[in-house]
Amino acid sequence: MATPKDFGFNEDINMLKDSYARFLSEQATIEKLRPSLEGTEDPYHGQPRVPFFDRDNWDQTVALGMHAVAIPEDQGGIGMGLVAATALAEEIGRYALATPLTNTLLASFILREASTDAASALLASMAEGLRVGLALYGEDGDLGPTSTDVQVTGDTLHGQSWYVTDAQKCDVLIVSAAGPSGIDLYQVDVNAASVTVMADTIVDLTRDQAHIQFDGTDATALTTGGQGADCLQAAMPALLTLTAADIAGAAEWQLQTTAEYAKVREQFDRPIGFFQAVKHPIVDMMIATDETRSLVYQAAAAFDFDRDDAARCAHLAKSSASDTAEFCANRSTQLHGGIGFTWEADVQIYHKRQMHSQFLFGDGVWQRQQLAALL
Amino acid sequence: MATPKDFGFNEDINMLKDSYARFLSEQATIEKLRPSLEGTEDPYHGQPRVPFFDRDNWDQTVALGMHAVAIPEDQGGIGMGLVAATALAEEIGRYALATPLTNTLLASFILREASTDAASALLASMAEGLRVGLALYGEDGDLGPTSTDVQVTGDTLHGQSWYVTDAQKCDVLIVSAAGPSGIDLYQVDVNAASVTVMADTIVDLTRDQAHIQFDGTDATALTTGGQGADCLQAAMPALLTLTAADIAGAAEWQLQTTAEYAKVREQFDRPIGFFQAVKHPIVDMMIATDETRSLVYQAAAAFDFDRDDAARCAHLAKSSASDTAEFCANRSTQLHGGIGFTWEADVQIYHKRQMHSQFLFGDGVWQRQQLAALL
Amino acid sequence: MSIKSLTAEQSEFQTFCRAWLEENRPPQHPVPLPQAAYEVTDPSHLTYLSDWQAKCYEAGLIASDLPKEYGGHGMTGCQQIASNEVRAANVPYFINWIGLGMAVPTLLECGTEEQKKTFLPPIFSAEHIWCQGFSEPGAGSDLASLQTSAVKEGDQWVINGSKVWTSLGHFAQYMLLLARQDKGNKYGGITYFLAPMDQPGVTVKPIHKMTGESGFNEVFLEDAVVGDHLRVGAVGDGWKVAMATLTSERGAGVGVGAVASESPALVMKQLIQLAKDTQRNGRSVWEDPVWRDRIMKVYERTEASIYNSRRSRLKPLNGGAMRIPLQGKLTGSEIGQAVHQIALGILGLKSSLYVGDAKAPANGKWPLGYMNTYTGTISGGSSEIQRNILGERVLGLPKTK
Amino acid sequence: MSIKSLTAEQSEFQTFCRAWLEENRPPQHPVPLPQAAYEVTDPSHLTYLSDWQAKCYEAGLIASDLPKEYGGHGMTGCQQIASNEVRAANVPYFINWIGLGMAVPTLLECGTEEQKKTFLPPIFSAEHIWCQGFSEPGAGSDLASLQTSAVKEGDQWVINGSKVWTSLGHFAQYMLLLARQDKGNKYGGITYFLAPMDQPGVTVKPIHKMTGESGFNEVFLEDAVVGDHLRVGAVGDGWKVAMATLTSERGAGVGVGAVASESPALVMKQLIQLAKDTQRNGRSVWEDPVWRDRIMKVYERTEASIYNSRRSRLKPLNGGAMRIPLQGKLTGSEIGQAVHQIALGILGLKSSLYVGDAKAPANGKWPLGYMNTYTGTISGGSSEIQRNILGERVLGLPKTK
Repeated sequence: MATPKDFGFNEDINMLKDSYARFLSEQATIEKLRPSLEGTEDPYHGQPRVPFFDRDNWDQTVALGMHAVAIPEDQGGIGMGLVAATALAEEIGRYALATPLTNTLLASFILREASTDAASALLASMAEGLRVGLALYGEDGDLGPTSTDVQVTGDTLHGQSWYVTDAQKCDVLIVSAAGPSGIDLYQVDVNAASVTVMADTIVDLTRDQAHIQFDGTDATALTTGGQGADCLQAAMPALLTLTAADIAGAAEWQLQTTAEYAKVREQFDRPIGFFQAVKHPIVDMMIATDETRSLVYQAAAAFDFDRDDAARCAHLAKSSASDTAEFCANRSTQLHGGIGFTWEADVQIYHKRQMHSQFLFGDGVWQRQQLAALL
Repeated sequence: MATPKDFGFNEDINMLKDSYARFLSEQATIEKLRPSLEGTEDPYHGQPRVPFFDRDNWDQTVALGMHAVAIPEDQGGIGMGLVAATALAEEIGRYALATPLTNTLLASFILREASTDAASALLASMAEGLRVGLALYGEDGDLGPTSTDVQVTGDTLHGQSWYVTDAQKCDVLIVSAAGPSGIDLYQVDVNAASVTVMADTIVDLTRDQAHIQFDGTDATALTTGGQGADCLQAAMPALLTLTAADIAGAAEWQLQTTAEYAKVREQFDRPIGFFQAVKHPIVDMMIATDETRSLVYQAAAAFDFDRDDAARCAHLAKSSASDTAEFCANRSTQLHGGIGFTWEADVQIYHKRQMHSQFLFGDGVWQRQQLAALL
Repeated sequence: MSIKSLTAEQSEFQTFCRAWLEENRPPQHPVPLPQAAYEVTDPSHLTYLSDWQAKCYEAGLIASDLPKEYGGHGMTGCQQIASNEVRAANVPYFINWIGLGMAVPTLLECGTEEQKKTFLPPIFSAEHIWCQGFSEPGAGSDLASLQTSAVKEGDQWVINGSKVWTSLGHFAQYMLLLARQDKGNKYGGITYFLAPMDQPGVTVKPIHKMTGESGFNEVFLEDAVVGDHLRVGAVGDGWKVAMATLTSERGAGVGVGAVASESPALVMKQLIQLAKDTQRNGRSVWEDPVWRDRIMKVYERTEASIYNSRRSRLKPLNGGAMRIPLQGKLTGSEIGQAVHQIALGILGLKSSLYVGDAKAPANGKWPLGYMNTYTGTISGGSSEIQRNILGERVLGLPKTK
Repeated sequence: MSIKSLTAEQSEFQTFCRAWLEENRPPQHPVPLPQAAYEVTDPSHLTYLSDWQAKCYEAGLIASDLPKEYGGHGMTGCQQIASNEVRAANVPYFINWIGLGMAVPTLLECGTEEQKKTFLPPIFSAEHIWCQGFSEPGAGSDLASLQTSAVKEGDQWVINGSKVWTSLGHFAQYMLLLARQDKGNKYGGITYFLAPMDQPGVTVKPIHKMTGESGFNEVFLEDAVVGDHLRVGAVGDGWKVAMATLTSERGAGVGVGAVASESPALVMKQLIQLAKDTQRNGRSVWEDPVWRDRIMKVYERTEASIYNSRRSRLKPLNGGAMRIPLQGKLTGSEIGQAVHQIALGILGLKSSLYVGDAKAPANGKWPLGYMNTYTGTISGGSSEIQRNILGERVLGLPKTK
């Protein structure tokens, strides 16, 4: 089965994307983030950064129903597919937004692959606004989230999850844990006494990340019999595509911002965009961004319309996205000159977000290794 | 033991390099090559190219004693080391010269590692002007010349050697062949009835290459008891360094020629070197060339003064050289514009030589694999 | 490329194309064909390829969607189907690529009714081969600096000057000619003509490329004559008309079925196969992770080009009508060059063996193709110029000149 | 770097250096030091590092080869030995890097006898910290566009304007100041001063970098006063004097022992070790051929830089006196950036953990170092400007401006 000529971006989805973009453009996301960064700059003596959570933005997102886009209708959601979710993820990246919507979208696709009643119930709670975090990594941060440092004994969890994004904004966690029959996914109350959330000090200023300790934590099984790994594997194309879409949105912002700067910043009596040493790398940013965007749309379409081809397309998209993240971050800072590496400049915020996104669910090298294995 | 601060380029060697460079600059090497290319252009209907051999140039080279630079004094040579040979190889590359001197230098270092009387005798003949070719590759062109498609039975050879450079300019061949005790090196008369030299049609216009068939060819053992592989292994740093030096010399020519063209060629009412899209890649050619040159000199010095470090330095040099060959060939053609891809332009001759040199004794990827294994 | 929701007519046409191509695939020519239409110099290749094009035209695979009064087949939404099938079938390319790719869109957009009716049908059938006379010796990427003069005498124009990089010039009956009728006006002093090549004032001299091929020519025009009825657009509008043509050259002009060489997707498949088939150091190159990573990177970019084309037609997603199309020439040629560099790397020393050597893998296709990629990155506006155009036209950066 | 045929004195000095460094290695400071001298902002770091520098100076490791009348130690061919040993010993850097690396060569070349005797000794001992006042807000790489004015009043100059990217400005007693005494003359209107920082007309305001560090400052000069005896070179010769200083900044000025951060060779070693120590997907990253290839490529370039430096001193092999030295700033900063990008790739998600996180590998050194590489590729003449300089000064290409 082939993907549609419009990548599934029908009128509904284009409207959804537009309205979410309009919503975010009115939110002044970076300006709202800035105050939370004050006094945390100095890495040697600064205050620990308290993760910024724009609750107002989240409440409105829920009111608009955006959080339920990928939740099935049976569980009270809108029941759209990855194309719609990708449309939102791209806008999240464009506005460098720290929003529980990201993990809500990712979790929706994971849970849709889990066939238990518990998974359905969690989806239903998410449709009502419950915020979910993903605790899928072990210490090594293996590129495919199939290893874990959490063990399950009976119905309780012991061990540690690493690199849990937005942990401090969520109500419950989906935890990947190893038991006698393999890896399964569990639902855990993040506020339970036996759960210790230790905030990481991270480079990315837009996300928060934590290291989580489980000491005999009560857990509800979302998958059983070691089906957790399969479930993650099946959802992986969606996770990759959404992360790549975030990168594509942020890269487009980096492109446009750098191009605008090159038009107004003067050196040697000319706008610097006159010089090919500035102009041509900006063009290369555009080329990289466009390649990533097209691969992202195709990956989303493949997931919704041609599932057999979804993994291949998703690895292509995230491979391209990871390299685009690195390249556009690099050039946006370099071409802004001295201003580009100051704390005040917004390019540094996007730069750090891209550095983070580059590695989420595996970098370009990893994606290409996975891809080659499919050919 | 450390390498000397001047890489061993003492006054003698600097003089040697200068005098060989002066000699070649008077030889108009490319102009002499050109007539041999007439009528051979059309790849579909052209004449087979008869390899160009400037015998006059060779005779003068012998008269100057350049051919004996790396032949030990005991065998009638000058007994200098790899530093001196490297100085010559760089000039050969700069003038894109097809000369038996290249293989003479390579063979000198191989034979110096062979401890047999036959090897000594061959060195002595080379000191008198005998021309030697190297038949070291099998069909796969494995990157280290340790595999062969030639078998030895008693004192005769059967099988095929591939990618034998300058086969049609030499008197004898050094052949790598497999026998019961492993790989050994043999000396063969290239004009023997049982040797069939089939010229390859190759891209490189400055070298000739052949595919050679041995049908029960009488051979003199230059190594015995399977010591051939060790001998090649020991000489390999020299082979790599000399090939890298050839590339460095050719790259310097590409750099200078492209820079000169950019000063005189006008577009949009300016010399094209005004434009950063031209200027900056030329600078990158310079950087690549300089890195390669420095690594080449260090590799030569290590071979002569710090043999334990010779392999590491030689892999570094050829890794850099192979990538420089590809990059400088690419940019020299591109920056010459339409003229650059015409048959008439000399840049195409250097381009093709570099394409060839890039792969001789292994490309950059291979060198880096070998290098990493040493660290 | 996959196409969704075909009409009954389109679906039937697709089936027809497949079957027809399968049945009518021409036997191999004894002398290997060059890799692209613009390298053809052997007259027996010309005959072979012209016959093939005529046959495809007759079958409706060329000019599928054009009106019948211009020699078209009057179908709707079928050309893309035909072109895709032609590409997928791995049959010979169409020799008259400049006619199809450049003359046709120019005539359709700017030609007179008379010109369209006269010139279009013999382009489709390859009866008239066309060439392009834009570039001049020394002008390089500064196209508008052209010096060839056109002087009006009565109802005809007398042309003097020379053109360069003229592929198919040695076979062509007509040239798309830019000439200067006014020296005082750089852009407004250029007029566009359809110049007959078969006249005493026109001399064609081949240029040898680094590949040895001589598909390019230098064309000398000495008192060559072109009737005023062969002018396209108004006097002094040549630059505008040419820009329309160049846009076609840069990716658009496949609307009548110009398929001049192998598709990047096919070359990509061949590259992967090459890595799998090439043994070195006791294993296939495909098993070497470093090479596999490099191959996957260009594979990724090749796939991106395919989906870029699709996205460029989607207004809500394309970031502006010209943003993606203007990238096509640059990225296509640079990806192609990278693909061929990797192929040489896969082959290692085997890449030294050239066309004509019996032992050369794929008959020397890869080194030949590699060298030919410079035609892509240099001619028709070099990559450097393409980046200027993109920075200036798409991103609004200040002009470099 | 290896040094051949040392004299007896030199050999003895080398032995001494090694032993002395081993014995006198300072205990770790409780708060981790920044990665380079120009990022130091903690006053307790200043004290710690100044003490260390003074001790090294006293021992003869700084100003080893300079004459005793300027506070030097009067040795011959010993500075390079000392600097190599300092680098190899992995001890703290010298805080007064602008003093050592820029002020010293400037004074030696252009200063008066009086200035040398007065200013050099306290630079060596870190008693006086120096900063540099060349760049101005908005000027970027167009250094000569500076606007800070110097007006002569009696035997002193009154300075007004502001400077930016002034590292160590918050600690410095003196600034190497460029100011404009003549607005009508771009290059000839600039004069070079040694400006005292401790006066009411000077205000220092920190700039936060993307790393969060604030080693850089903006410095406001409002009716600041500099005596005419603190002028270096003639009035209007400031540009010439500055060029001498900048050449030092671009690689030369280690002649007195300025060692301001870890050497590239050491960082390279750490990178290889990092790959060996980092586990992912059940094996070390070093065992992944793709990463190993990338690491070896920057290793190759790092080694090339080392041998480039050696070759630059060999007239018959260097291709011109300035050809290699002028590359140093560009290649050093770009290789450093590539090294750090690879380090982040090796770390994968672990690279998200920053300085201050107890779990961060090497205490966040790699992401911090990565971001700091932009200081190298942007300030002191960006990489873009460096390529202009190289193209124009070394290769003789036409000026871009």
